Amino acid sequence: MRLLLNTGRTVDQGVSMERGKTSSEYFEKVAVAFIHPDDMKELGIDEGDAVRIETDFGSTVLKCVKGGTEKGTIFVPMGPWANVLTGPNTEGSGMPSLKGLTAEISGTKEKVTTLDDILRMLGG
Amino acid sequence: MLIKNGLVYDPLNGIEGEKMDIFVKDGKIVESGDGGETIDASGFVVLPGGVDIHSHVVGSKVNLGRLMRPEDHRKDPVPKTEITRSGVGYTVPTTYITGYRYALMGYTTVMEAAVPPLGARHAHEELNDIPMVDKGAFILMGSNHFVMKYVAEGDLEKLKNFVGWLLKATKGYAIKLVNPGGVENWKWGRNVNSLDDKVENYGVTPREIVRSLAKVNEELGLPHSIHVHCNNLGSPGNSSTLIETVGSIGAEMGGPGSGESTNETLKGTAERIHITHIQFNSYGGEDWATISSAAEEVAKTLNKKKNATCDLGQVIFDDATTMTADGPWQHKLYKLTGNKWYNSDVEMEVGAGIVPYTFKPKSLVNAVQWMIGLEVALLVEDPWRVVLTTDHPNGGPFYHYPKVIAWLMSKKAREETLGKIHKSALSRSTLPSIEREYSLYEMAIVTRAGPAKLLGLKNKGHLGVGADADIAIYEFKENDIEGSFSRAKYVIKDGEVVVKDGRIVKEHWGRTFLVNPKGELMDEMKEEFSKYYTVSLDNYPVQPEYLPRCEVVPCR
Amino acid sequence: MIILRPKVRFKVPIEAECISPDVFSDKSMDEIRKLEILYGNKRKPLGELFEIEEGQGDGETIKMEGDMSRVKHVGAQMSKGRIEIEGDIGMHLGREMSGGEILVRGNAGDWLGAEMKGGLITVHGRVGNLAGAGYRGSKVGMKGGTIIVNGDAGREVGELMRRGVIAVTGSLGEFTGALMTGGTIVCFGKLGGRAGAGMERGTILSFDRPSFLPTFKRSCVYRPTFVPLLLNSLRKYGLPIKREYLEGSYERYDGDIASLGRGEILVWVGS
Amino acid sequence: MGEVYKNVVCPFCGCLCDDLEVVVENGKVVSTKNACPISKTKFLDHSKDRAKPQVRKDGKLIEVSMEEAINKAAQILKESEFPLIYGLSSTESDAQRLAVELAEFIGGSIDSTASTCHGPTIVAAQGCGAVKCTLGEVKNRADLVIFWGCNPAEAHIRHSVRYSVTPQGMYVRGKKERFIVHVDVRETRTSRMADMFVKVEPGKDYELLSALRAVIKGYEVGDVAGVPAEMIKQLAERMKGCRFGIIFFGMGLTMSSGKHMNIDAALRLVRDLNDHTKFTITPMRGHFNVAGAGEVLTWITGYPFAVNFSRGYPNYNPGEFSAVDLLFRGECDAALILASDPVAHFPIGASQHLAKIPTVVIDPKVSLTSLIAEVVIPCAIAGIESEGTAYRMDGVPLRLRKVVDSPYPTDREILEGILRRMKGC
Repeated sequence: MRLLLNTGRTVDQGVSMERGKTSSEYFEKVAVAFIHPDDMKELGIDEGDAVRIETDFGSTVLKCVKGGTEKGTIFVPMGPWANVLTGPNTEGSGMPSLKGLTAEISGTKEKVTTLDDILRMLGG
Repeated sequence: MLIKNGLVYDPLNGIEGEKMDIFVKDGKIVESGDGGETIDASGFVVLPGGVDIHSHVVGSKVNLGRLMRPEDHRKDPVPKTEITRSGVGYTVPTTYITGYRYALMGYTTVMEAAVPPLGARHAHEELNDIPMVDKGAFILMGSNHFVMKYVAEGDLEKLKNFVGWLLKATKGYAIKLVNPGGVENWKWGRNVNSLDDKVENYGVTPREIVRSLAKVNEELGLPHSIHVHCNNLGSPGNSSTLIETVGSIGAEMGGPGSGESTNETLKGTAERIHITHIQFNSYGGEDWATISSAAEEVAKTLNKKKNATCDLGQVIFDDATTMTADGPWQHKLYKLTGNKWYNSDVEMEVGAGIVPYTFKPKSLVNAVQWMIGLEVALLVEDPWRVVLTTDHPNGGPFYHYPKVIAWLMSKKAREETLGKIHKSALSRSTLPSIEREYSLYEMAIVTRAGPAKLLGLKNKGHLGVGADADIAIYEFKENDIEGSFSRAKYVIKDGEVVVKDGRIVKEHWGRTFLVNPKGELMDEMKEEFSKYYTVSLDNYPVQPEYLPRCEVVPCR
Repeated sequence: MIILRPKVRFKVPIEAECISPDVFSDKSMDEIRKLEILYGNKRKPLGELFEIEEGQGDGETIKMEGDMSRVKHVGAQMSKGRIEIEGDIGMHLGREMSGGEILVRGNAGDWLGAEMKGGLITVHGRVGNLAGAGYRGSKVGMKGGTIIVNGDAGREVGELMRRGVIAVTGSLGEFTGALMTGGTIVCFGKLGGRAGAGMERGTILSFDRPSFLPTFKRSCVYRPTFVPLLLNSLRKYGLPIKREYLEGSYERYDGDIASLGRGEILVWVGS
Repeated sequence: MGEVYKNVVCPFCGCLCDDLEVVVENGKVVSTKNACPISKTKFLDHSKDRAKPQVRKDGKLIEVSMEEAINKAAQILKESEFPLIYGLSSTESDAQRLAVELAEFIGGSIDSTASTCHGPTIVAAQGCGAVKCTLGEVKNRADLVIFWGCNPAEAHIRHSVRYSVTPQGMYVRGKKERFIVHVDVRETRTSRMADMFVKVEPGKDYELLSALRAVIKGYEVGDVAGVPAEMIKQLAERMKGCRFGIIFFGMGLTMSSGKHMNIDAALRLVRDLNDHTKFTITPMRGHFNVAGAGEVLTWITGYPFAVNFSRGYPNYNPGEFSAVDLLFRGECDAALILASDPVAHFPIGASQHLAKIPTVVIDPKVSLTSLIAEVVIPCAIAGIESEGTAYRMDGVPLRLRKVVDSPYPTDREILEGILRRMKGC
């Protein structure tokens, strides 16, 4: 289903970032997608389930967290997982497209994308 | 070092164009010398390094001015060289370029004229990135909460304590007032319109603020007088405000509150007042259509009041970036021009506004403004009480000073420009009929000796034994005065050649002047501070780390 | 005519405002080869990076062939002559130009014709963002001249424009004519969202019905007399001007009322 | 009992709270007072997860001496033809000055994290200016506080307590005398503090801001951006009728559709409001010294971010010399990342180029960028292990403190080392 994707800061993202970006806490707090309960119902998923999110720029699997966003939109905390989905073209502004992206979302049996997976995508 | 055979102009020592040798050792001017570098100054004019008494070169408002004007910077990029850093010039030069350009025209001391106390740390950070010159910072106090509170209470002792402490905490040099009281009212979107308007919530008037700070200034024995940007700046007919402001100082003692104790501590010290960028406050007429010069009247006042001095704020026909703590005036200027407008209010203390502006010779108002600055300079009889400034970058960039020198020294140069300005302006000022031309000696007064004396900098502005070896050497050409003073032949700073043939040959780091007056923060001030500021008192004073090179100038 | 071809694939940006008829016109081939350009942060002679030869034709024409998508500032501030580009070209093409002509058969980068004062730029291909716009901080963008785009264009085309004409056959990105204070933008394709945002004066002419900002007010349907004149004057550029456009009616929207509000967006409503 | 440091400045976000109490025992922070959860973690975990000097050899990061890492960094920058220096925001201003000097010396581009944060704010302010004030003005005077597209309850945690919602000011005594508005695409913890929540359709802030401008000028508008006309009118009346108003805004405006044009509309709205009352606006800056990066760059180069020195003098152009653009277009051929972690925050399409080119990372901690770097240079944590200046979101400069010793040199010392080596050869 098609939803609008926003990314941004959260307290947990901030705290866990200070814990360390390779920490399991960071993974727990940042490799997540906040989804409205109604949308979850429609997607047929429960809290904690994996969801695949795809935008024009990339695709990743995140863990679903219930609520914290409006119906029709999903929220992914700032971080490497969100980065897979955001757009690098700044259109002459210097600011990439980090909010208000169109995303295709579906439930999945796949495992949540790991930091190592992302580093591999980076070619690092 | 020996500077040989130059034609020396040193007004503080009464030397007028004598062929002399000057000896330099360890950064100072000495009686005689042996060996070292010799500069043959035959045929050249030798002057003390220039002293700018009022310029906006650093700090939060200047940097906002830079930030908001990329379109301006693009016109004047300055590449790095083997010796110098890169940057941009034009109306709001970057710190390095500011230092270089002052040095290139032979200026070696510059005062930043408006530092908000809360931004003092920022100002000092930037001052430390201005090479070549010595510098200092005037601290804005005219709309400070504590100042107005103690003026309202008539408690000059507390005021004195606070002002003394604030100067030390901010590592400042002098007391600056900008539209006293008006800036506080601007925080509610209003202003004051006369010396006797009330400041909201405080009940004090601009007159009381000016007079109280003038007294405190002398009681603290500060080297410079209070430095005043008057109320109603920029408005037609504002000369009356200026004249009243000057008149309110030193006429009578006492004043708001505890007059008697003040009288006692005064011990006969005369109060002084420096009116800055006087041009912007010497307007006659009633509105923009009828604006005229009130320079004659203003000069008359200054000729009478020996305790008053001024700098010009001369207008240059070019782009400028107006910036001042006078927030309400900047809002007015934005409404007049439609140009972009920055405003920045600082808690408990002051505010600021910035608006780009272009002075055009064919604009009637601008033409009148241009005439007024020169007119004041030429009508005030005593050159020791006039200082050349453009209120950089308000009237125009400082590196146009040589243009102003030319206008002051040559009627012909003035006539050339008079021929290009709006015709209706000619009848609104006496400038066209003024014959006076500054001599080199007088020019040396208004650019060096005078400002050094007014600032109380005993080692600046002259070439006597013991003075700092800040020396500017020019090839003076009568028919190209502007060119002569634009690029110095040599500039010596603290005894080292830093400019040669109009090029920087050495990057030099000057020092920052401070004062160390009496004055401590009292418990009630501390309590109030912690209630209303958003920073801890512990973190407020500028730490010594920000003054790697400084010199304390003693109070009187 | 002077012909330039890149010798290598450029890895870093090139700044080459010397590629301009004004600079070339009084120089020998040898002098042209020695002109300095920036390859990344290194100054290099033009001849080291470009094959340069003299071709048949007008002396004041420069022809460039190849992939020059990283070559910036070509034709900057030019006042005369002609530049023909076969291939893609980088940013700032013809910025601040005051006269002469630039023709691109390929795509052009951002800030094409930024702050231009006169002359003509024609692009057969895609144009980046901010064509005919002002640089950051500027009060005024394009002040005169003509930009013709036979293709799509990016965001903020004609931002801060004061005079001149921009015509685009393809689609435009968001904020076309934002903050403009005059001039004319003609869109034959799809006009992006938020056209005319903050505009004070000026005209945006669209043959597609755009979505309007809430601060544009429909005022009337009429036949503005200047439209046929304008379109006729644009005919020579091979634009898709239909007869119905000349004879048709236009719906007029005034805006942006958040700003001065004396601008207009005219939408063709048929004949 | 350890050593107690009072009134310590917090080196996390742009609030720069300067009332922290930090207790140090045996060279480690053991407790903090007044710190928000993020700040507390930053202090308590300062010694965890530290980076080590490393150089990539045969595809693997190998631990080396500091000397070798710094030498390698100098060599990379020296060989580069179009280098990028990026970050700057989580260090103090002396290090930022040196970063600018290095960029000038190597003829590179220099950009701060502002470009992906409040860069659009700067671009907009360059177009029309801005009416700003320090945070104490808000505390003392503001009777109308609008949070637009920001979430201070999560990103600037003590903002509301110290500056904007609950503090007792000189003329406004606490929350009951303030009207708080939250405008956002979703309800957040910040909405809970607000007296009025305005839900704007995602990506439609520009329309709402424009509509407000029009209404304040006396025009009528209908429902805009999902906000009923009546509510727009109400908000406009509140804005005109307050004694001292402020808009705090965040990345909900700078990053969403419209970008700098959203800010342009907001700045002009506030400017217009000053015809009626006193109204100000201030961006919620993220990194604790991103504002300082802008100040330092501006006083040395004239420009606040996205500066290029290829010509030997500063040139400015966001969209051209901003980091994401240089990387996405694959233009820079080497990078020095200082006091930031682009791989954690840039779209992957930009970070991929960082992984391709030799990248030097100076960071106290293992960052995601350090994992893909060619050279890693560990440094002291500014504001915990080294002192210096930081600029608060409103431009107020404060001195960061050093409360513990660091096993590593400061950013300033490392940059000096690189410069010295480059100038030496």
